[in-house]
Formats: sequence, C-alpha cells, structure tokens
Amino acid sequence: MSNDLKPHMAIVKDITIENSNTKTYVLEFADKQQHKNFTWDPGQFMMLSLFGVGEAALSISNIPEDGLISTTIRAVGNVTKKIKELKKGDTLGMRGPYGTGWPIKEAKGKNILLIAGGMGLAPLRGVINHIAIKRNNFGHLEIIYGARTPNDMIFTNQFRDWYQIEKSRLDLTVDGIPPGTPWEGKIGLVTSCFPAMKTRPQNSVALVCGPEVMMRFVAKCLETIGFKENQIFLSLERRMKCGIGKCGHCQLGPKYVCKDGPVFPYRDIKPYINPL
Amino acid sequence: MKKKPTIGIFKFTGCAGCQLELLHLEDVFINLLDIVDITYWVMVKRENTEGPWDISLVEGGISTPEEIEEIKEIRKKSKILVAFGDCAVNGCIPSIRNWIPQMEAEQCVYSDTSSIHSTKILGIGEYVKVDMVLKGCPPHRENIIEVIKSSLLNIRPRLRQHPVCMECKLKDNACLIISKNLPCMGPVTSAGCGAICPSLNRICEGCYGPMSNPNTSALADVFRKMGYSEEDIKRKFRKYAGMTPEFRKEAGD
Amino acid sequence: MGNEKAFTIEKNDFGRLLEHLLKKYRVFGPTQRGLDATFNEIKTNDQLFLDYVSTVLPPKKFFHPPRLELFSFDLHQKHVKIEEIKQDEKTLLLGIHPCDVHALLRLDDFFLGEFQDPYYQNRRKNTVLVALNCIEPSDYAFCNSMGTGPFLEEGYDLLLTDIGTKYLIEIGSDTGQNILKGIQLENATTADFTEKNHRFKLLEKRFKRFINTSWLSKIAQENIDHEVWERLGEQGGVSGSLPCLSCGQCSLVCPTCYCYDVYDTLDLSLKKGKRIRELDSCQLLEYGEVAQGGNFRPNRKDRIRHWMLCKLGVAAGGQQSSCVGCGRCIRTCPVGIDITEVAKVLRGE
Amino acid sequence: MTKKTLTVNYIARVEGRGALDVTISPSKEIEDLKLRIYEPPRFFEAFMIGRRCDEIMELASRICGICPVAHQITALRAIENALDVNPSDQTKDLRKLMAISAHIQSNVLSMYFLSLPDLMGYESSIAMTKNHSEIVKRGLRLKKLGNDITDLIGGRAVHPVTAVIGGFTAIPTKEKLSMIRERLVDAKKDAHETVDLFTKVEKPLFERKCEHIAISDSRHYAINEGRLRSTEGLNIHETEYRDYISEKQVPYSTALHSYVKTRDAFMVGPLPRLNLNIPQMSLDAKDAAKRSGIKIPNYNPFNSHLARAIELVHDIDESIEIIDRLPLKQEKREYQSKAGFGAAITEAPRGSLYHSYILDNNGIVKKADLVPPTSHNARNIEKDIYKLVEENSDLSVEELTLKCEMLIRAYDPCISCSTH
Ligand SMILES: Cc1cc2nc3c(=O)[nH]c(=O)nc-3n(C[C@H](O)[C@H](O)[C@H](O)COP(=O)(O)OP(=O)(O)OC[C@H]3O[C@@H](n4cnc5c(N)ncnc54)[C@H](O)[C@@H]3O)c2cc1C
Ligand code: SF4
Ligand code: SF4
Ligand code: SF4
Repeated sequence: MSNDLKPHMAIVKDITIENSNTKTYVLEFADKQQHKNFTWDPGQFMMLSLFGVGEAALSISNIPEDGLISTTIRAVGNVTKKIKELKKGDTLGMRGPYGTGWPIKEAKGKNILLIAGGMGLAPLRGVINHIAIKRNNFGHLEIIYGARTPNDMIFTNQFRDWYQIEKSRLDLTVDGIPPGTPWEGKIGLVTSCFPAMKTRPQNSVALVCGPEVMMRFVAKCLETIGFKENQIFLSLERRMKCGIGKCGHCQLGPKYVCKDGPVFPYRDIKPYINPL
Repeated sequence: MKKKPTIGIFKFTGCAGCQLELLHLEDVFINLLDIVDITYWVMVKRENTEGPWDISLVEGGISTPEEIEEIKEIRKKSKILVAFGDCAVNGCIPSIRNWIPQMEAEQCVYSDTSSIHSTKILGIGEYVKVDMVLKGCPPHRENIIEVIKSSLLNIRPRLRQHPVCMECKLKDNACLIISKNLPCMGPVTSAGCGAICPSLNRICEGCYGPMSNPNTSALADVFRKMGYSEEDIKRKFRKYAGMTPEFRKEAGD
Repeated sequence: MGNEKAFTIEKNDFGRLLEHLLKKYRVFGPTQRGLDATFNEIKTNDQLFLDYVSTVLPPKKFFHPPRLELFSFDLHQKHVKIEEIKQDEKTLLLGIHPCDVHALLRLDDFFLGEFQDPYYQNRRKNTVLVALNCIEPSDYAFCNSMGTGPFLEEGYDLLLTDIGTKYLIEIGSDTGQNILKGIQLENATTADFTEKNHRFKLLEKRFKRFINTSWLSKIAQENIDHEVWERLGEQGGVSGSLPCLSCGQCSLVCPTCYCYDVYDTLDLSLKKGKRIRELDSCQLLEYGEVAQGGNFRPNRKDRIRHWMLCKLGVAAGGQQSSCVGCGRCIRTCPVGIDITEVAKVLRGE
Repeated sequence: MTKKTLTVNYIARVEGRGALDVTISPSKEIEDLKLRIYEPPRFFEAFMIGRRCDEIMELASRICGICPVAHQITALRAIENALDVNPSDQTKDLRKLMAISAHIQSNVLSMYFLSLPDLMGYESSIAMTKNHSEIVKRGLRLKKLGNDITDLIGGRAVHPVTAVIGGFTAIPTKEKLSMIRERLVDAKKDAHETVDLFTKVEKPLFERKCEHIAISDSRHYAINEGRLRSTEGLNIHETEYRDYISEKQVPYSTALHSYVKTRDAFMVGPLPRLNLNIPQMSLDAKDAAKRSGIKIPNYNPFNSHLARAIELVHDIDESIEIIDRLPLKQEKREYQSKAGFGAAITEAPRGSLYHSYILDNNGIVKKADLVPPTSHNARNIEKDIYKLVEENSDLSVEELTLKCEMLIRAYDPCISCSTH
C-alpha cells in the first residue's frame, strides 16, 4: 500500500526573491509521470522535507495551469531557513497536496473579497491568478493586503498585473514604515482599509489569510458589516507533523486543520479560534 | 580539503564529568574527529590554539573574578557558545553553597581564607550570551552529539524540554510516585536523560534542571501530602538547579 | 452463544496451549514487573501473568510504538535514497483485556480511515488478538459505563474467560479458528457458558467508578468556559486532586491517545539518517508551538482542557468519546486527577 | 649558566586546572618550586552540611567526573558506618565490580590518553590516531569496557545512580552480565598488550624513596575496604585516619597538602597499591608483573603506568570472578536514621580516598571531612619534581618542563577532586 508519510523527490526549478526573508520556489517532482498526474486546488498545501532537518507545511502559491508548483516560503525556523539556502537544481522531499482549498466552486458568480496579512497572501495568490484567467466566472474582485512594513510584503512585482485585472480593486496598507523606505500606500492595520472597501455582503465571499489574531479581528469586523458566518473563509496555521490528520498537532476542537482545513468557513471554527 | 569546523572545550568550576561524557563517545569518537577539528582541549591535548572556535563547549560554573574575565574572552572568540552541562547552565550541585554565607563556607575548608576569593557560583549565562544549552549532570552523549551536529548544520538542536515523565512512560515504567509513594522530581524536570533513574527504580533527582513551564508548586504539594517536611522540599529543589527562576520559589531564599 | 464452536482448557494445562501458539508466532503478553504489569515477549508459561489487573502502557505500543523509525535516507546523492522501514513479523498478543481491544477498534477507525497509516496497518494485520475477559475490575476502571468491558463481544480472534479451574476459549474469526488446529482441546459445555454469564453478573457490581455518558460530549462542548478548567490547570484541583503537572503521563498511558511528533536524526557522517515518530502529548507546552514563538495552548489550563475534551469526544478524535474507561490515566496521575470526577463536575453533579 | 624558570600555566592532559612554577638559580639551586593548583574550590564540605544522609552519595559523586564511583562508594560506606548498616555480600561484590570498572576506565584513560602521548612523542592521543590508530582503538575499546560495566550496574558511566545506602535500587540481569563476561575474557589480550606496551616504552630513570600508602586486605586485592597500610609500617583502621594523617594549607594552592603526622609527605595510587598488595593479585597479573621485569617495591613514580597496566590484568580477572559468584538476588534495603560518626577509605583509581561524616538524629549531616587522593599526593609530587629537576638541571627548559609535566601526569592528578 502507498505510504503517505514517505516524501517524493522534487527539484527546485526556479527561485524568486520576494523580500529579505522570503523566496518563491518553483518545484517539480523528479518523477515526470508523477508530476504530470499531479494537480491541486489553490489553498492546498504540501509537506516539504529537507532530510536530516525535518518537514514543514507550505501552501502552494500558484495554480495548476502554471504547470510547475510554486511555494512561497518565509525563513523562520529549521526547515524554512535551510530551504532558503537551496539553489536552482537542488532537491527536496515533497508530498501532498493536502487539505481543502479555497471554495472556488461555491464562489463562482460571486464577488470576491480577499483579505491577506503578511505571508497570508501566499495561499491566496492562486485564487487571484485563477480569477484572472477565468475572469467571467466571478463578480467583482477586491484585494486588501497588509504587512508589517513595505519590506515584508510579498509578490510586490505582481501588484501591477493585479491592478490591471478588470472589475477589481487592490488596496495596500502597512503597519509602519522603517526610516528611508519609500511607501505611497496606506498606513494602518488591514481593518483600516474597511471604510473604503467596495465589496458588500450580498452575493459575496470573503477569503481571509494571515496571522490568527488578524483573522479573528477581520472576521469580527466583517460580521459587523453584514457578512454571514458562512460567507467568510479563513485559512489557519498550526505546526503540522503529518499533514494527514494523524499526528494531532493541528486539532482545533473537533476539526483537523490539515484535513478538514486549512480553509474553513468561519461558522465551523468560530468557537475554537478564540482560542482553544 | 575543506577546513573542518573547530571545537574548543573549556573547563571552569566543575567536575570534568561533562568532558568525560564526551570522551566516553568511544564508539564514534574517531568519526567525530573526521568532521571536526578539536583545537583546544587542555584535558586531552598539550598543544592548544588560542581560537577562534566555531563551537565552544564550556563546562563548569563561574565562581571567581578571573573566571568571569576568561568566559568573556572565550565568548569573543566563539561562534557558537554552548553551556555544556548543568554547572555551566546554572551552577548545578555546587550552587547549593550559594545559600551559605561565603565566609562561612570558606572557613569550613580553609584555615587561612585570605588566598581564597570565590564568589557565588553561577551559570555562564549570567555573564555572557549562550547560544545552546546542554542540560544534565552530565548531559547524555546523544544530546552532545545532537548539539555538535546541529551546530555544524546550523540548525536548532532537538533537545527535550518536556518532563522526564514522558521518557519514563515511553520506557513503560510504572510511575514511582503513584506505585511506590516516592518523591520523584520527574514531573518538573527536563527530559533528555532517557529516564535513567526511574527505569532503575530510583526517583528522578532533577539533574537536568527544570522542564519548560513546570508546575513546581503542585509537585511540592504532592511531596507535602507524602509527608515530606518543608526542609526536605527545599533540599529537593535546591540541588541541581536551585538558582533557576523555575525552581527558585520552592528552593527558598 | 454456544452456536460457534468453543473450547476449554484446564488452567494448569495452559502451557500446552502457549507452546502451540509459540510454534507459529512471537507471543507477547502481560508479565509482572514490580507491583504492575507490562506487556512483554513471552517465551515460557511462567512468564505469563494472566491474572493482571491493568498494564502500564496499553497494547497500543505494539501497533503505534512509542518510538518508531519510519524510513531511512541517504544523502550521498542529490536524489535522496529513501527506504521504508517495515515490520512484517507475525505476532500474537495474548491476554489483552476488553477495554484495550475496544481501544484498538477506535485506533482502527482512526488509522485505517482516510489516509491509511501503513505502519499501523502492517502491525495490525500481522498480529493475532487473543483477548482475555477481566476477572476483577481495576479500582480505577469504568469500562462498564463506556460499554467496553468487563467482557468482550467483538474484535478478537480468540477470547479467553476465566471460569474457575479452566479457561473458556471462544473463537471470533477464521484466524482464531485456524490457530487452534492441531491442538487437542475439550469442547465447551452449556455449563461453561452459564458459569461465564454468572461471573459477568458478579463483576458488573464491583465497579468503583462510573461515568454518565449520555450527552456527555455535548455537555463538555458547551462547557469550554467552565471554571473547572482553571481549577485543573492552575489552582484548587477537582475532588481532592491537585492541579495538573503537565507531566503528559495520562496521554501516554491512554490506549486511544495517538498524537505523535516527527523528527529526523542524522548519524555523524551527516549523510545518513532516519525519520522518527514518537508519541507526543497535548499536555506539553511544546505541542502547541508554531513558528515565531506562537503557541496555541500556552497555559496549562488550555492543555488539560484540550486533553479532557478530546477524551470526552469533543476533539478531532470524533463525536464519540475516545475514552474506553480503562482507568489508566486516573491510576497514573501523580496529582490524582480523575476524568470521571471531572465529568461529574461538568454535569453539575 | 643563567637563571632558569619553568612555567606551565595550565598543565595539559590532567583533570582540572593547575600550574607549575620552578625557578633554578644559576648555581643550579632550586629557588622556588610550586605546583600551583588554582582550580576554584566548590566547598563540598560546607554545603553537605544540612543535607540528608541519603543524598550524600549523589552529591559526593559530583566531586569528580572521572572517579564518581569511588566517591559514591566511599560516601555510602562512611554513611553506612555511621548508621550501622552492613550491606550484603552481593552488594559488596556489585560495588567492587563497579569500583573495578571505574578503575579500568580511569586507568586506561590515564595510560592511553593522558600519558602515552608523552611516552610516544605526541601532543595528544588525537594526534596519535594517524600513525597509531590500533593503539588508540585498543585504548578506546578498554575504556569502553570499563564504562559499559559501570553503565550496566550504575545506570550511567558518569555519575551513576543505582548505588544507595544498603544496596542497589536495581541490579543487572544475568544475560547482560554474561555478555560483559565474554567481553572481559576477550579483553585479557588487550590488557596483556597494554602491559607489554608500557614495559616497552621508555620511561625516565628516576627514583625517590618515600612512604607509599594504600588500603590492604590479606584476603583480596583491596579496593573498597581494608586497613590503611604503608611501606613505613602504618597499619590503621579507617576510623583512626585523623589520628595519623593531617592536612596543611599552602597559600599558592587551593588543594590542601596531606602528610603523615609524625613523618612527611607520602604517595598513594597504583604504584603504592602494587608495592603493598601484589601478593593479593591474580596469578595472571603476577605473571604479567614478572614478565614486565618491574622490581617490587618500586619507587620510580614513572612506573605508575606499568602498575596501572598490571592492575588492569588483575581487574579483569577479578571482575570475571565476581560475575561468576554473583547470586543476583533481589534484596531488601532498610535502615533507620540515627546520630553517629562514620568514616571510610577506599582506593580510587588515583589512590586512597577518605570520607567521614557526622550525622544527627534525623540523619542530617553535621560535618563532612573529605580527603581525595590528589590532596594526599600533592606535596609528594612537589618533592618528586624537586628531585627530578635537581638531577636533570642540565636539560633545556623545554625538555625539563616536559619531564616535570610527565611526572605530574604519572600521578594522574585529579585536581577537581583535590579542591572539591
Ligand atoms: C497549512 C499551512 C500552510 C502554510 N503555508 C506557508 C507558506 O506558504 N509559506 C510559509 O512561509 N509558511 C507557511 N506555513 C507556515 C510554515 O509551516 C511554518 O513556518 C514552518 O512549519 C516552520 O517550520 P520550520 O521547520 O522552519 O520551523 P521550526 O524550526 O519547526 O520552528 C517552529 C517553531 O519551533 C519553535 N522554536 C523556534 N525557535 C525555537 C527555539 N530557539 N527554541 C525552542 N523552540 C523554538 C517555535 O515555536 C518555532 O516557531 C504554513 C503552515 C500551514 C499549517
Ligand atoms: S516515576 Fe517519576 S519520572 Fe516516571 S512518570 Fe513517575 S513522576 Fe514521572
Ligand atoms: S482517558 Fe483514561 S480511562 Fe479513558 S481510555 Fe484513556 S487512559 Fe483509559
Ligand atoms: S497525568 Fe495528571 S498531572 Fe500528568 S498531565 Fe495528566 S492530568 Fe496532568
């Protein structure tokens, strides 16, 4: 029988620097056939292994139409810091995809509100790219993205493309600006972008990803302006050891973040992220 | 050939047991020499360099003004400074004397105390920044290897912070507290030893120091229920790690 | 009962059955160690301690070992060579109690459901279960309340019941049937079954602990803000207990706690290593840590609550309580925390 | 000739921190000679006061990481003497086996890793691995054997845990001991080769007659119990120790200097043990001694290595003997606290080790008195160096320094012990 815990080898095909601590890696399974059969939904994640160091859960940050798998990784600990040292042509272990993606099917025909904080934009980029190529399937697209400083933002070189997506709006904000950093956008938490927000609750879904405190806050605000619990979707983070609902580390009340999530309707997890 | 990372091994106030534990790596000692270059180890070598070192393993606590200066020097010359064993971490057993007036301790041993200038004994972290902590009296060989390996790989070592009870149960031992009514320190002590003592029918004495976030007051209450006196409880916490903030409350002033 | 074939063997003749089993299997069973019992390999009849009450670690250690090597890897080449570490040995577990069999059935649901765990599955497939009905409930057990004991109805290959001078042997599977081929045994009589039923009735009255399971998980779920968690975690304790030590023992001895940690080890060449999984516990501070110093359960109160809720059926284990009432967690807790008492408090009893 | 000064600021390949200063006048007179032990003291004798007697073994162990076993057993015996506890023969045997294992470990460490590099012209055993890997591996193998035995009986090699008042918390299994027995049998070859190696290597010619002291027992080779005897006629019970032996403080050293009250400095260690107790050694060990040609009594401290090697042969023989007679019974341990005085002397690898304690009614320590082997030897080492320098004053500073260091290492001083 197949062993879900055993990684497969993958090759780093390309690397883009996002900011001082974050890079996007383009990956391909070493086994071409395996790669061919591989597909995913935006919002799903992979378990990446550096043997001898460990394994970490990382979202796929692009769409299957791109062919190769992209993942955008911030170096914070053992595995991610070591991944940062990888060069083109290096190999790592990979298994997945795991978890539920963003509710793209349900979102068809609706207005989409994306709210991302920091690294939270990584799993949402696939959604943006999907909407961009299937533009007519969706209503208005609004992206609100906040980071601690301009230097912490990711995908900045793609903002220009996103501005050009039809029927869309991109609003950027930062918590603060270190001296000498150019910045023309807003200053303030993501919720400070709410007054200017265009998306109304009717026929809309909100997809939210970022630090858990930020999501808690955002979800509450969205509720006050009329979004229903089942119109809000959050992508959660836990320190996963298996990715397949066995190791227990990502338990959230009766749910596993890895297999019942990481994307959850707010309704399902509301009592548990406060916090349990 | 690529230059091997250099290691320095230093001794301050302690018993050399940690260095011995390193020497006791007999099976892999020669393999270790394949990957590192030990350039300072007075207990084993006559020719020692003045550094710098990629990894410095420092054994022993700091108990004289001279030692304070020396540890600062070593810090300057070390990339990764490891507090090697309980003495270097928090003073270990010799720190019991910190509760005795220094003069009284000196007079107990020396008739002429004018040439003795010891201070309180403290871990090296009191004076310099420490990069890694190898708990234990002595640290288990596996942990020593783990620290050397992860220093070489530049990753955080996997050292246990959870209680000895975890390793004790992984070994299928019946708990000594409940089965024999013995005052085991396992529930507040950091694992890493492999639960040697409870596996051999001896209570954990706490030689790895506090675990992460121990509930010392509840354990002290367990001991009280067993009939141990306040003095006994103080002695138990004032042994290997009495100086740590975690044990300080139960160790008394 | 009585329609399948059943047998008996005199207790003082049990060695003959054991020898028969040892021909085909490595046998593991309860042995005495100090005041307690543990499951160990059995080579001779005198090592067996079938009159045991409960063991320190449950039989999950054979199926979901406390420390397990998953695979080895070799980094000499860029394309890392990964080799699974398999265990295909045929084994037989002798003398496993009803609650522990039920715990395995729960673990089956968990490990053999979505994303089958090949390590668990392999061990489960290769292990024969010879269960043993209890002769005396442990002071801590409440399997009766949980419907998991003291006698067993399902999940065994063979089932032994102590009926005085003999063991009644019932067959629960084809494997069980096959095992008994080639050994001469007495056929069981109606009187033997009557004796079994009689003993069951007597046993039921001897339990010291109870839990009222009706709506329990719902009640627990609605009480996540109950002050009992504060008492368990920080101050006061519950029904004579002290606050939790976060020692993790309860989850390691629980036959249905499965949480694990995964890590890699390298040998000194830094080129070869293994990926290991090891039992973990949600009672530990490290369990809830995430990147950048965050922790989802920083307080003891959060952790003991999580554990209790999981056992009471609120956590991810499922809506059904994952507790089988073996009593191990109560017996082993150094501060005397008792899940049945906590349940009472939650019910407002 | 000008004034010569020999300075070693941090003596290498010994345990702990000590220095050597020697000044020789142009007329070849020694103006100054100090074995300056500057290891900071830890004040065990102070902080042991107020501790429970059942903790003392654990605390005493931390005096020394090289010979924790010796400190544990000595402390336990002293406390047992105070409490009138008389452990079983099995306990005594297991303790002896454990003590011997520590001797094997420590003596091999001293011979192969601390001193052999001198005798073979290397700076360290690490440097020897290149050209003499077989020898280094043999040393590691023997050392591991010693460690593994300590580990098996005590739970770990450094600061073992199972020995307690009245016995052991757990005893090893037959299977494990018989595996060790096999290794011991195999190790005999290594031991004999060790004797031959240390017979062969050139040792400085030197002799200084002084009092040699060790514990001794007519029935067996004394390690854990015996009367304290010397080549000058000392023959006392351990409780009489303080009537005959005293200590002096010198301003330049944190280690006290011992001396026999009516006489002078003395030597303890493997050579005194050989001199006093060779009749009690195993036949094989006696043969090895004969083969090596060592003359007994022997007053060349550089022969300590050879004495260690001969002891190694005996240690292995006696270990096998003990294993063969161990009943491995589970035993009860019980004792009552009471007030009293207890003393004990054992042979640590480096020589005689003295502990005594006074306990109060509740078994709390009121006074502790500890004299480790290196305190016993400290003054004697200086006196040896004095003579060595006198006799070799023509040598260059470097050569003479090395010779002095070699002499110090022959004693294998354990400085942490001495400054406990
Ligand atoms: C579904 C999902 C999707 C994710 N997607 C992405 C993504 O797209 N991009 C991305 O960058 N991240 C993503 N993450 C987060 C990512 O998984 C973590 O950043 C990663 O697991 C960190 O692993 P690591 O080995 O690098 O860190 P580790 O070394 O494992 O560090 C993890 C934690 O260990 C503890 N720790 C750290 N330092 C110490 C110390 N000195 N002592 C003791 N403990 C310490 C801390 O809690 C630390 O934060 C995602 C997570 C999930 C669950
Ligand atoms: S014996 Fe000690 S270490 Fe083991 S479980 Fe009990 S309290 Fe913990
Ligand atoms: S929760 Fe306690 S009683 Fe229930 S199965 Fe687990 S260990 Fe047994
Ligand atoms: S066994 Fe008791 S003290 Fe230990 S973690 Fe469990 S509930 Fe807490």
